[in-house]
Amino acid sequence: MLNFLNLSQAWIAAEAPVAIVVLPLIIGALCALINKERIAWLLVLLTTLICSALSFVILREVMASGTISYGLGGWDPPLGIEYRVDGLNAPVLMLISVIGVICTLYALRSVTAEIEPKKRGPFYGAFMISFAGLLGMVVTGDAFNVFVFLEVSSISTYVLVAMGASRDRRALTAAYNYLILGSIGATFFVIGVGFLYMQTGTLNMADIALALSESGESRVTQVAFAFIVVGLGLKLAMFPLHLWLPGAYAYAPSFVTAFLAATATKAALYLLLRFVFTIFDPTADFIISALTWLLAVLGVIGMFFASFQAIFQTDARRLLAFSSVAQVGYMLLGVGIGTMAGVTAGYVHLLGHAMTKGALFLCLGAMWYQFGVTRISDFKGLGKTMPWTMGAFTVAGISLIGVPGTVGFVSKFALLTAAADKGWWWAVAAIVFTSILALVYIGRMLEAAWLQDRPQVDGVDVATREAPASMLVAMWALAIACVVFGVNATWPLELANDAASVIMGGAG
Amino acid sequence: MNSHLILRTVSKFLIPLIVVYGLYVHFHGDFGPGGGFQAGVIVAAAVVLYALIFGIDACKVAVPPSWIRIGMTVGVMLFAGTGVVTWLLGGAFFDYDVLKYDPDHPAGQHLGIICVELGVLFTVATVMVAIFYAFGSRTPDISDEDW
Amino acid sequence: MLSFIYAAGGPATISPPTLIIDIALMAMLVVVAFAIVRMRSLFAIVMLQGVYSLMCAAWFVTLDAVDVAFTEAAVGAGISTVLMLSAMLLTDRQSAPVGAKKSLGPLLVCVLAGAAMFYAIPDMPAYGDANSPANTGPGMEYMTAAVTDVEIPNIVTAVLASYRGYDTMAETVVIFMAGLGVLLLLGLNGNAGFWQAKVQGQNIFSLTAPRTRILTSTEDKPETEPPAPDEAAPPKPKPKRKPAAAKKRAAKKPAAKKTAAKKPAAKKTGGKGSAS
Amino acid sequence: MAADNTHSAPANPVDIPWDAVLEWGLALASTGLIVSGAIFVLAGALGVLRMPDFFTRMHAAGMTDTLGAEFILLGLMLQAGFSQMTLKLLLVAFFLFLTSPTATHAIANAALKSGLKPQLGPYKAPELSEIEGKTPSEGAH
Repeated sequence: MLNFLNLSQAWIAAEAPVAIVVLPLIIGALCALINKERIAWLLVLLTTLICSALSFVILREVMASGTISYGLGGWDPPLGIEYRVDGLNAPVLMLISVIGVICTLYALRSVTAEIEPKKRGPFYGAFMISFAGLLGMVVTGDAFNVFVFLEVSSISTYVLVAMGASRDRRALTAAYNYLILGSIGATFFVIGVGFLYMQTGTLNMADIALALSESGESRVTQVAFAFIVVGLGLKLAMFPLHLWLPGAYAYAPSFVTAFLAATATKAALYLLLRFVFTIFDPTADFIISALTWLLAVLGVIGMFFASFQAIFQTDARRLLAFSSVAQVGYMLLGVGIGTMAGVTAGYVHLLGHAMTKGALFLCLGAMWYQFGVTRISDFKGLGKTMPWTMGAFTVAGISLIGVPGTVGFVSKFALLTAAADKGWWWAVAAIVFTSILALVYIGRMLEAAWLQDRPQVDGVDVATREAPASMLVAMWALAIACVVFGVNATWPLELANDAASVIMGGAG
Repeated sequence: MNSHLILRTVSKFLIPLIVVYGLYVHFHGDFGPGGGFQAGVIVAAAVVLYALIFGIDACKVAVPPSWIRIGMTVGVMLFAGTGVVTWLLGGAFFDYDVLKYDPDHPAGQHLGIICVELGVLFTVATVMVAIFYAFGSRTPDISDEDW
Repeated sequence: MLSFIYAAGGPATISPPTLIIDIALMAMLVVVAFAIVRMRSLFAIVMLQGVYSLMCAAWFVTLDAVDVAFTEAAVGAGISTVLMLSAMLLTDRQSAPVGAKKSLGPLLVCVLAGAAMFYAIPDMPAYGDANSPANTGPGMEYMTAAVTDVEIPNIVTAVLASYRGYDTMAETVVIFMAGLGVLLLLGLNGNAGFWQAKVQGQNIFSLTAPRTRILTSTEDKPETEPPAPDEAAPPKPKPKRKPAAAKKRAAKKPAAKKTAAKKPAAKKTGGKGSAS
Repeated sequence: MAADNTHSAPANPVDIPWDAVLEWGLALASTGLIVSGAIFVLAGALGVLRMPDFFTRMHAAGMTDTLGAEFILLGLMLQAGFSQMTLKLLLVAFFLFLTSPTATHAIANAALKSGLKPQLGPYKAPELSEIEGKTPSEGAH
C-alpha cells in the first residue's frame, strides 16, 4: 500500500516544486519544539542542503524540458493551485536555497552570540519558515497563493528582525516599522489581486493573463496594476517606499540581515517581473508609461538618493542598507527599460547583487562577532586584525562598485548597454555617477580598514583575531562566487537570458 | 470570592459547553458554516473565559503553557502531514482521494478535510491561548485606579 | 444612492430590503470607523473595534457569506477584543494626540487608495451581476464540480480545505508563526526579552561603549571566560578545539589583567551577567 | 395559505378545518410573540436613552433584552415547526437565558466595584433649558 519505493528520481523531479517548500515548513514547525540548538541547526542545514539539491534538479529540468506545472491536490490548475516553474523563477529558487545554505553555515556561531540560549531552536524554526515562505512565493503560479506565502515570509521576517533586540533594543522599533509598512504592502497587494479576480474571475496567473489579453484594457486592470506595484514596491524597497529597510537591516541579527538582503527583496522583485510582464500585458499604454516613469525614473532617483544617504551614514550596516535601496534602483531601471537586454541586465543584477550584498553583510556580522564593530569609524585597522574577513569584504565591495572582473561589473555593463541601446543617456550617466558614489562609500570603509593602523588599547596593539572558520567559509563562498561569475559570466547571463525570453516571449 | 459567585457558577456550567460547541463547529463544518479556524477560536475563547473568571494562574494549571508549543507544532504537522501521507500513498500533494478509496463516494476527501481542519483547530486554539498568556502574564505598569 | 449603485448597469438582482440593510450597516461602519479614528480612549477604541467587527459580520451575512461572517464574529468581535484589551492593559489608557502634520501622510495614502478604487468603478461588473467574470469562471465551476468531486454540502469548506487546501496550510503556518513570534519575543510567563547579546562575552553596545573597550591586549582572549553553567552565554567558539591551549590562556589571564587595568571590572560583570 | 385551504376543504360542511386552524393559529402566535419581543427590545432601547443613570439604563437594557430575545426566539421556534432548527433555537434561547442576565450582572457589578454610585432619590426631570447644549448622558442630572 505504502509505495515508499516510489521515491525514484522521476518522482523527485516531479514533486520537487512542492517538496522544496513543504520540507522547510515542516522542519520549521519541528524546530519550534527542539531545545537543543545543535540539533536544530543540523536539521536546518540538512533541509537547506536538500532544498538546494531540489532547486538544482528543478533548474535542470526547466533547462531541459521547459515549464514545469504541478497541480496541487490533484486538481486541474484553474480549480486548484498550480505550481509553475519556468526560466524566470527557477534561478531565483536556486539563489534563495543556496544563500540559505551559506547563511545557515554562518548562523551556527552568530546565533550563539546573538540569541538567547533557550530561544535558539524556535529561532531556527522561524528562519526555516521565512525561507519556505520566500521559496513558496517564487515557485507558485497562483496569484493568491503568492499573497499567502508573502505573509508567511513577512511575518517570520518581522520576528527574525525583532530578535535582534538582544543586541540592540532599536531592533524592536525597526521590526515594528517593518511590520506596519509590510502589512500595508501586503494589503495593497491583496487588494490588487482582488481587482484582478473581479476582472478575470480566476486566480491562476496563466489564466489571468489569458483573460486579460481577451478582455483588453480596463480601469479595473489599471487599478489592480497600481495596487500590486505599490504592494510589491513596499516589499522590495522601491525608492519612496524603502523606509523600513535601513532600520530592519541595521538591527536584525547579522545572519538574518545577510539572508534578507540577499533574498527577500529579490523574491519580491521577481514577483514584480512576473506580474508586470507575464500577467499584465506589457504592451498596454499604461504599463509602458508605468515602466518608464514609475520604475525607471523612480529607480534612478532612488539610486541617487540612497547612494547619497549611504555616503553620510556612520553605521556600516545602515550604509549597506541604503546601498541596497540604490541597487534595487538599478534593477528597477533594468526592468523599466523594458527591452530584452534591459530585463536581462536587471535580472543579472538581481542574481549578482544577492551574492555581493550577502557577502558584505556576512562580513559585517563577523566583525561584530569578534570586535563589536558596527560603526565605520571603528573599521580602523580591521584589515590587520581580521585580514581574511576584510579580504572577503573587499572583494564583495569591489563587486558592489562594479570593478571589471566581478559580477557587479557584468550586470552594470549589461545595464549600461541596454540603456544606451534604448537611447536613455540620462540613465547611463546615472549609472556611472552612482557607481562613483558607491566607490566613495565603500572606499571609506576600505580605506579605514586597510590603510590605517590597528587600534591600540592602553598602548598595546590589538591582536589579530580572525573570524571562526564556519563564518569565513560562508563569506568567502559568496565572495568567490562574485569573482567567478564576474570572470566567467556566461552562466548567469544565460540564466538571465532565459528568464528574459520567458518574459518577452509572453509579450510577443 | 463571593463577589464573583454568579459568574463562577454560570461559567463553570458554560465552559464545557463552549468547548463542545467548538467541536460541533469543527465537525459540522462540512455541512454548515464553520470549520477548524472558527472552532479553534471558540475553544480558545473557552480557555480565555476560564482565565478571566478564575484567574490566569488557575488557568495555567488547567492548560499548562508547556502544551502550547506542542499544540502549535502538532497542528502544522497534522496539516502538512496529511499532505505527506498523500505523497507516500502515491498521489499528488494534498490529493485526498488516495487516502481512502471508495468507488462511488469521495470518502478520501472527507477524511482528508477533517484531518486538515483538525490541524487548523490545534494551531489556532493554541496560538490564541499563547497570545493571551503572553499579554496576560505581564503585570501592567498602571494600576486599576487610573481608569 | 440607489441609482448610484444600480448605475453600473446590468441586472441588479438584489432585493431592495437587503439593499437597505446593506446601506444601513455600511453607514454604521463608516460612523464607527470615524469614531475609532477620532477617539483617544484606548478602551473605547478596543470596544468599538469589536462593534465594528460585529457589524461587519452582520453585513457579511446579508451578502450570504456566512462562513466569513462566522469567522469575523468569532475572531474580530470575540477573541481579538480580549487580546487587545490585555495588550492595552500593558500600555496606557489614552493614546497620545497625533499632530496634524503626522496624520497628513496616512490621510493622503487613504485618500489616494480610495480615489483609485472609485476610479475603477465605471468598469466594474454590476453588484450581483450573474454574468460577471467572478460568477462565471472557476468560481462557478466549484459550485458544479464540488458536488461530485468532494460531495460536501458546504462549498466553502470544499474550496478551503480541498481545492485550495494548500493556501489554508500556508495560512495555518502564518498563525503558527504568529504564535512562535509571541513565544520568542514575549514568552508565556512575561519574562522574556532581558537577555543581552555579548561580543566575546562582554556587554557592549555600539553607542554606549566604544569598541576599544573590548579590544584587549594580545593574549587576553575571551575564550578564557569560565564556562557558564548552562550553555547560556559567551559566544565563545566551542572549546573542543584545544582545551589545553584554553587552559593556558586561563592561566595567563591574571597577567593580562594587570596590563589592562580597566578591563577586569567590565569583564567580570559581563561574565556574571552571562552566567546568571 | 389559500392553497392549503382548498386542499383541506372539508367534505362535511360542519367539520372544522383543524389543519388550517392550527396553521393560522401558529402563525398568529408566532407573529404575536415576535412583535411583542420586538416591542420589549424597543422599550429597552428607549430605556437606555431615557433613563437617568448607568444602573437604571443597565436595568432597562438587561431585563428587556432577555425577555424580548426570548420572545422572538419562541416565535421563531413556532415558525420552524418540529425540525433540527427548533432544537438549535431552543438551545440558543437557553444560553441566552443564562448568559444575558449574567452579563448584565457582571457589568453592573464591575461598575459598582469601580466606584460608580447609583443615583438614589426621586427622579427629577431636568429643565428643558438645562438639557440644551448638553450631551444626553450629562443631561440627566
